[in-house]
Amino acid sequence: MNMELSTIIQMVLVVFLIASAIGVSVTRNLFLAVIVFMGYSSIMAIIWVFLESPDLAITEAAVGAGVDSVLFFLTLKKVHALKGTREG
Amino acid sequence: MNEKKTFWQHLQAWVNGEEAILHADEYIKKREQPHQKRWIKKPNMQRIKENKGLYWFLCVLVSLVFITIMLLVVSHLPTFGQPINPTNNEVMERYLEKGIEETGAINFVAGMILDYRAFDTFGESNVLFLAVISVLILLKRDKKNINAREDRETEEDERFDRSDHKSILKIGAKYLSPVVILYGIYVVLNGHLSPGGGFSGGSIIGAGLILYAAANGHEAMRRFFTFKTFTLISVGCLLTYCGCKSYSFFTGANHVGYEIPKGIPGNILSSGFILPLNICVGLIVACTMYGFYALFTKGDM
Amino acid sequence: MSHLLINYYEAASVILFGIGFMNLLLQNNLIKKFIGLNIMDTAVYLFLAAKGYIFGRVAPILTNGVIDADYYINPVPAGLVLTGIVVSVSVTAFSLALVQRLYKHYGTLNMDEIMKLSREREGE
Amino acid sequence: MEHVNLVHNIPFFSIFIAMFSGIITPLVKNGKIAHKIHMIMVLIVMIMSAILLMNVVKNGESFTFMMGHFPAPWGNELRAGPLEALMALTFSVVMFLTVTGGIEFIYHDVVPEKQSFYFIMMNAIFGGMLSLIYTNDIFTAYVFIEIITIASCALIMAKGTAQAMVGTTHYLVISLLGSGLVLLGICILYSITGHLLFPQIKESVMQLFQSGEYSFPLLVVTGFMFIGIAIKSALFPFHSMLPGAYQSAVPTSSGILSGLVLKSYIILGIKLIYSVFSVDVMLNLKILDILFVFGLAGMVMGSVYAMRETRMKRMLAYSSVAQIGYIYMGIGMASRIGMVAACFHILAHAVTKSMLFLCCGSMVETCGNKEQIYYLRGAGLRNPLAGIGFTVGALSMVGVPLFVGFISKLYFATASIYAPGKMAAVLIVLGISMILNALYFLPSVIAIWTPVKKEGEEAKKAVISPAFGVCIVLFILINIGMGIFYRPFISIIEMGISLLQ
Repeated sequence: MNMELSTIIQMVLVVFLIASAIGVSVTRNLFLAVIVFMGYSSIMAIIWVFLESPDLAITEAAVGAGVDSVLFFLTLKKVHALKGTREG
Repeated sequence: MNEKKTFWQHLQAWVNGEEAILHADEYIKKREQPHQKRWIKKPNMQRIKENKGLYWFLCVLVSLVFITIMLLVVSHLPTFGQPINPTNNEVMERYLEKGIEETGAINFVAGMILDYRAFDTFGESNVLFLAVISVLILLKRDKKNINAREDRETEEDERFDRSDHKSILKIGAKYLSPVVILYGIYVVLNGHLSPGGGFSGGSIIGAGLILYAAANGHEAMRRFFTFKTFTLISVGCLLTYCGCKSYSFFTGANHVGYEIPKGIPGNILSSGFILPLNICVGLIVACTMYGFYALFTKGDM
Repeated sequence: MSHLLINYYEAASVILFGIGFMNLLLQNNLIKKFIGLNIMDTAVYLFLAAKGYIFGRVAPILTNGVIDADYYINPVPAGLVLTGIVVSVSVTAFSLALVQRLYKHYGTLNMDEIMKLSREREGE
Repeated sequence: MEHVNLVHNIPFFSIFIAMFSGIITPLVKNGKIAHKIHMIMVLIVMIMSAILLMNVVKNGESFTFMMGHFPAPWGNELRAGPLEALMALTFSVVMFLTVTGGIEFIYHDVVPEKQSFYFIMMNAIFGGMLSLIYTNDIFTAYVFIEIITIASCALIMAKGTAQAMVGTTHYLVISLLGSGLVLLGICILYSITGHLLFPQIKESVMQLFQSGEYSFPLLVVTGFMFIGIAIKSALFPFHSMLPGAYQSAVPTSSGILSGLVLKSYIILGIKLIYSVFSVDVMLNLKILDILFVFGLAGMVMGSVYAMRETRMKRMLAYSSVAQIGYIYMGIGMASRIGMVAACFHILAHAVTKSMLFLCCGSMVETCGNKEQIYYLRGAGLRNPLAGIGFTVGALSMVGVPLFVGFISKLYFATASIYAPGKMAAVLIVLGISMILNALYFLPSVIAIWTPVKKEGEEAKKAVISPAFGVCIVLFILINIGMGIFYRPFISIIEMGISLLQ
């Protein structure tokens, strides 16, 4: 089976996507989970560029990797799950 | 069995009119007992959850069955990326071929979500509005939502904001946030011409506002953005949105009224209602995003 | 089986949906529950976006003045996904606010402990 | 310029007025003004729905309304017929009576500065339910399902207690699971049919079904969408979210959520059965049989759970589970008359359960906010109106003649004759369920009418507001009225269902 380079790249990205989803599930550290979830959203944005949907890519980058993560981090801070901010 | 028997006796008793007052206390107590026994007798969710291994096994099993079924479905679905798939039908053709003529937007996606299928998008901006109001109900300080420890922490945070401890962030934000906001405005205004649009641009503006607020503290923010501004902007924009869409739905369905001029496709001032709608959505989203941030950090705006 | 390899986006999104589903059911930690929910939602959006793609065509934005349905990909899924993303960010914000409020009342993020505490308090 | 048919604009006006009043409510800070806005809005919608109902029944028609400048496969559409109009009318009547009657609970339980936000949620949930009733587009249905989800969670947690938060979390997680499945179903359906509007999807589904193409995806899609809707409407194995949520919420919210919100999902399901998948396909895929079995299980299990419960609101929640089971059983019988019975039971349950929650809330308040039935003894004597309302509701749910609950059970029994192979099961389970209903409702009715003497504490009479009194009286009148003059409702539902096909 001969595949184009872009197909291979996309497949690798998809594998990364699944790996980071599993990573989020197994890690016990909430901070790490949110960081990996940010990575997941960024990979998703790249995949949407490959799928010729730039609208979605911009939105996902702004929302998934930006605002969503800010909200998650603020929540972590409020529930004292971040190291170095305040003792729980 | 014992429980059933007593129940039957009581039933008989109150049919005969002997009971209800006298033994009600005992009766209630007897009814409470099976309430506790229930955890053992029935395969209750709580019981299973306490038995960790079984619960894990069940969930993994359910998910694996689910994934298997879905993989089977996927193997039956149309092949990826073929032009003959059922999704690529006359609906898509009209959007692409007549889209520019009928909506005036060069970005077909913007034309589709803000003109052809605008009712969905109206619902979507309402979802956002409802979410921010719900967060407001949840997190705004009131007499049921007060916690001494949290007040202390907020005070510490404010003191930290006023001090000079985060100079890198402050300098970074000073130069970066105007650029971010400017880019957001660009994305909003070009929603009908290039990728992006109200929602993504609004989130970018919101991110810029969040950056500024994080660096300079809420006091600096409150000089130009208070709860009142937030309400006025959100409500004003949603009302404009609602008004525009009602007008176009009403006129469209009844074949009356004036056509909104579409302008020359490609210009900034073109494509009828799409530009004002994008601006409205952008403002709503920016306010909402900042509103989430303010409520999450301080419990107020 | 080879069909799955060709439809690899759909297959991946289905697996992601399963992972998200599992997280939503299994995780006791509320934050990870809601991350799982987000993964579930994005998986559906990936599925939908993959449905719109057609080999050799370009993004649905007028390029080179070509007005021809055979030149662009399908814009419908993109529009639906945009709507969906907004919905999922709203739900995320709402659920995280709920998490904060629960933590304020119970001092923990573990759903089982919260249920236990709530039952105990109710019994009082 | 063509002639503008204003009656055809009513669905669109109703939805937009509801949404509009939700949007402007944050501008008022006062809960009382927000309530007035809400009340006026619901009244307008009620009047408009009545006009719409009269018109469509007179003409015997159903019509589609184009949302925007573009016709069916390209733009959104609304669809209205006798069934939709009747549902909208009932929903607005129940909404109006519940909120007006339960206004004191809202003022009492929700902190004053957040009362106007509470009414935003009420307006939004009303708009969302109207959209689910009228919509003719599957993705619009999803968006409004999400609106209803967020708004109903907000209504539950508006009380602000810790318990309410736990109830909301449970409710939120399970409803999101449901909407996730519905969304996945919509995506697969789109990928095999290429359409989003009901009539077009139906056409493609019929073609696919006849040609045998994509038969496995079609089966799974139908399954997912109905599992999703079943989760959202709390069919038996998925009911665990209800008791905690209803127990901890403001009684008004519980009444709305149990009486109306669950029903709006079922109405969407009925619309999907008739206008998307069609009964033949559903029967062939055996989905209706599965719904039937779960409906039967729900009827028995809901009542069994309710019998074990000592707290009244939780008992009512489990009773809702049982009644949802009745509705699904009617749908699962797959005959026209079964569906009529199910639709009538939707109306009956909406009218009855909202009243039960209001009366229960009022009695709980009289007895010092203790929910156990044990503490509610004598509540009916101290708060007679609420006691009478509760008794009427309980009798109606048990299925005593003269009340509305009897009619739907009668029709379920009649429908079983037309469902070959299901008749015995229906009749047996219906009998068991009615006995169980009586077993858990009658003790609580007797308990509230039992005089109780306590030393040192005099039984003070409850102060009830005139609004509550008027609303309960109206509820009772509607209940008895629908129980006696049920014919017109049945014929409207029959007409609506035949037009839906």
